[in-house]
Amino acid sequence: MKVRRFLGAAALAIVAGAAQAASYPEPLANEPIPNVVELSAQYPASWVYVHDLHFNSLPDGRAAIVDVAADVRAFKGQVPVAQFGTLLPSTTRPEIYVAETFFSRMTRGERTDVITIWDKATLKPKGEIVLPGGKRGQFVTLRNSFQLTNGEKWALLFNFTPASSVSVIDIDARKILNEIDLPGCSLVYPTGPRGFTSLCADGTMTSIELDTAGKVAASSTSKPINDIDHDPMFMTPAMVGKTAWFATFKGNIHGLDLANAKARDLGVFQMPKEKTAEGEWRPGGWQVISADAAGRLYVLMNPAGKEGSHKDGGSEVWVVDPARKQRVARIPLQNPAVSVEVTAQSAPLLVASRSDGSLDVYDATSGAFQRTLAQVVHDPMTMTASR
Amino acid sequence: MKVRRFLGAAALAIVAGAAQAASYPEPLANEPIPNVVELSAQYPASWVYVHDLHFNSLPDGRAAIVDVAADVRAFKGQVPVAQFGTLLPSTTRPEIYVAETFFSRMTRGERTDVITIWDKATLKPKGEIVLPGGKRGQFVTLRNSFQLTNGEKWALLFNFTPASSVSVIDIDARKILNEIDLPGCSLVYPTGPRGFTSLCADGTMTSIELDTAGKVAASSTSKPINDIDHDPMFMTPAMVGKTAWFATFKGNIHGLDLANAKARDLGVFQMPKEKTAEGEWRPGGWQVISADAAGRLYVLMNPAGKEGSHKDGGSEVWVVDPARKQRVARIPLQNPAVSVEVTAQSAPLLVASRSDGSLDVYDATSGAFQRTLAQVVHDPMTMTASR
Amino acid sequence: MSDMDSFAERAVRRVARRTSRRSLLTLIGGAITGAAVIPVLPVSRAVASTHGGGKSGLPPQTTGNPQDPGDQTQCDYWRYCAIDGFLCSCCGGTASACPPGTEMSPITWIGTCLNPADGRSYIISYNDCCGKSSCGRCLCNRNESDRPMVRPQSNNDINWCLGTESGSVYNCSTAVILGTALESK
Amino acid sequence: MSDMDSFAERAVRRVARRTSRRSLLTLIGGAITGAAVIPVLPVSRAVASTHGGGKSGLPPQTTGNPQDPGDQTQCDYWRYCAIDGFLCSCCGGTASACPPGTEMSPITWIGTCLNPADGRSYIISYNDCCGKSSCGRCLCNRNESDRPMVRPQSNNDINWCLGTESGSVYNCSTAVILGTALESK
Repeated sequence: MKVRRFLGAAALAIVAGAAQAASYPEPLANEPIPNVVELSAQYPASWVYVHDLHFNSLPDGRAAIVDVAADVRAFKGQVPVAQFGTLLPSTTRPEIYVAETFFSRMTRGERTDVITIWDKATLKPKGEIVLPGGKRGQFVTLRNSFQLTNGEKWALLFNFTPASSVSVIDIDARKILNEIDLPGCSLVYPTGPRGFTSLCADGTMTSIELDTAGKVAASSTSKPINDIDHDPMFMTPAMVGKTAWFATFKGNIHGLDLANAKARDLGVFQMPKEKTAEGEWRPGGWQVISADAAGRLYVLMNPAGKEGSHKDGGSEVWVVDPARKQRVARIPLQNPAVSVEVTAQSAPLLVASRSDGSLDVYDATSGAFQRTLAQVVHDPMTMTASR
Repeated sequence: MKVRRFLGAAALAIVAGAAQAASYPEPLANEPIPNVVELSAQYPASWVYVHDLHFNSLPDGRAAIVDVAADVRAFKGQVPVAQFGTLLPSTTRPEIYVAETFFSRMTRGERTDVITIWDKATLKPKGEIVLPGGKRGQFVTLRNSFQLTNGEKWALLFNFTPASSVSVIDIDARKILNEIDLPGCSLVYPTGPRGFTSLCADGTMTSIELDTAGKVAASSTSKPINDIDHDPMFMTPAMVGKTAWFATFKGNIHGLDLANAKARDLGVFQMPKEKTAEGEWRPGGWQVISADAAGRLYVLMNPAGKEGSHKDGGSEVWVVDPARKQRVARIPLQNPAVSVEVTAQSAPLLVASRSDGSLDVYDATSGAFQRTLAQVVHDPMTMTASR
Repeated sequence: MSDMDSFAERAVRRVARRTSRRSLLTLIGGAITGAAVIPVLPVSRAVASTHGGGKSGLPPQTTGNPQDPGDQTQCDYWRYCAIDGFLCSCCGGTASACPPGTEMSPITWIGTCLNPADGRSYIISYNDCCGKSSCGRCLCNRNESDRPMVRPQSNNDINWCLGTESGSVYNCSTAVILGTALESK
Repeated sequence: MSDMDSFAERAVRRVARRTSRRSLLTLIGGAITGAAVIPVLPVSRAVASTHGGGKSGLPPQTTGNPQDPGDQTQCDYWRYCAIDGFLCSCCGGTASACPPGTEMSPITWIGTCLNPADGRSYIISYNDCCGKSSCGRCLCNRNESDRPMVRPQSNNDINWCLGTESGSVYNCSTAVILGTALESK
């Protein structure tokens, strides 16, 4: 630190001869070095994690933490999320978990998969859990590749090599408890107090109940519930309590009750079918459905819906009440959106991410546009509101 | 490879029933997998290495190899150049050397500096030389941080911690021969058959002659030649044989004769001083000077020159004959440019890199605009023509 | 490689048990549909108006074969009906070859695209090129017959570099002709 | 740290031997000139019209202190007269503080900028924030009194993260007031 003292001394010597402006008799105060911002350990409900796939440098993905209720200083900080990684905030601890992959020579060399544990207040790493075997699934971010169970003491990580499996990881003990092969099934949807459901290529779902050691206590496979050929479910549901609401390609809403050890199919209801000049209104985008604390669903809709349009983004958000199985509002967006997320505030905010990395924020209740947060990230595929 | 056979068999089964279009009785032929392009081991003189600093992901820098004489398929391939790295093509071997830095967790963790050796034909790594101590200098790319000497058998690498030193590396033996402390001096300008010159913060230059083991055989320091306060030399010279021609901030051309063990100052001559409404014509950009095989110099010029304008890019290239100490042509550019490079062809091409990563290519002799190669990289600071 | 074999074999056996041959082909090739060129708001990997589906800004690269028409640097080239990523044609490769120094992934997703010149539908294999970082040119995303991650072999969001020796870093995507499909519209 | 000490001490001793005190201050602070706000074609780290020197597109962040006027998210803020990089004000930090989770470099380059409100020239230390990758917002490059790599302590092209414990990955740049300069125009 001698250097700093050296510079400080030099600066002091100079101060003596400085010209004084009449209106400001004293110069601005010197500022301390170093100086690093810290955050609160508990994030407000208006904060959202915006994952940046960073397509121009996939190894260098990251997430921005953003206060979508703020006009000024909305950008709070960044957490690295490397190489098709997945970010998972704890709701009970001041920690963020990131499942990610590194190479010894960045783009080549030895592969290391890890779960990195970040401190919410300092945004510094607290530890990591190395995952052997180079199995972690890599694809455009889906939140349900990495989830929590067992009162958030365990993490569930989806592997794809292309053989499918799920790793059960004890976060406290920093160790892998089990790896469960799940041929033909994908992703993890936490189910019951300790377990998960996966969706399978034949349209069924498999629920796995775990024992206290992380071993499989029971498993069951449903009859086909997902018409993958004709009307597949988008992979990321909106969660209302323990109920997962999925949108389908053609605009149906499909509920799964995940409260108990075995997932229960709640069946499908239709959103309004509306033809347009270019096709019909269908869900479109990456993360196309979210829910507010009152249980209303928000679905990103594309007016040119047809086969192949499911990732084309949307220009309206349809608000749906799943209890009444009815659309209750339409929110026209200021700009086409990639993904949507709704905050858990009592007066919820609807966040629509744009392909240029900006976020448009709306009052979710009235649909009124509130603000744009410019170029928060590069490629905002996935958003996760603080809870 | 069973998978491929499986897919192939399936495809063959399908062929039988395919609809046949009358005008094309045979379908397009199946194509082989895998299939990877290779390059020639000796690159044509119209190929240019375009270094991409990649400001949005500095750890993930790279270089594009581009045929600036080609309208179609101009982009030949990419070589990684990580974390403020420097690329150095051999002119005598089918190899490219890259001095770069990695971290065990990409943006953090253990640091490893290496020289990676790339094969020009396959663009695959042939080997690497690990550089201990975490000393490699990191800054916006300057070619003269990494150079060859001793008939291209040795590399010279500039270290900055901020203590300055130069490592002498035997490429064949893949080992470091020596590290020479050079307090207050920067970069390496190969000098004589086996040695180099560095430019120093007090305006002098120091020449180091190496013995056959890479040890310092002789060193000498000049009187001040570089007026750093009032008219500093840009760090990257144009090379004409063993003569280095530097542009200065205020538009002088300064020659150094590096043919013998001790650098010899050739003195300064002025380019025309021309005032403009916004200031005066001065060199501006990052790599502002280049030379053709006939020894003409090409200097990127900014019409709004003043203190602080030296990285603002340029809108004209002035062609200077250093033998006659005269400007012989002005080439107005189609677009503002960051850096310029001239190919070693007998009919040389002038390449001007744009801030959007595109390259504009001109006939260097006539100044006629030839083509734009769109968005070759993100941040094209440094270019190196094949030789 | 045994993992990949068992993946493919398992997928086939699993599905063959309960589907007709027509459905099997659908599973392999994705839904067999003609591939009209549709201007889209491209999302996913191809995030955006600025990228996927936009004009590449490059001069046309054609095969010279009238039976294989179109510009291989543009997202609307017929073979790209289910591609997701940077076009290797813009990155030092071709529509069916990887750029120098990369490794072509041995397995990947496949689509079925209609060739407008000969009226045939072709099975196209979208092999990723791997081992160097994102090419950065000609990002393109089209999703004819793409299905979600639940059906990996029909999903273009996966980083298919997982099957390579050089690691899973993604550079660009090719569109290789594997054969013609059973039907065309 | 001993390297840094000796760097600074050596630089001072070396120069002190042959320069006046005025020149020494010039060496430390760069040329002492007023810092007019000049629209530029920004180059270097701040590559471009799309980046450095352009409008950030963010709402104004002011200190509220009339003696420290201007918008800290804009490249033309008075303290940024010799900055090169992403503005920490846009990245979770402030004009003089690093974003959470980064480490402020202990040594760096310094410039001298004119405060238009009080007419004083201030010595500004452009400490880099390190240990996370490029912030990506509000790229800005201004080069008042910047000198080439030959004089490192006046050069803003160097990755000054070299002095940190968390490694040399660059995130953003601050502009910290170290004191007032001897003279102002």
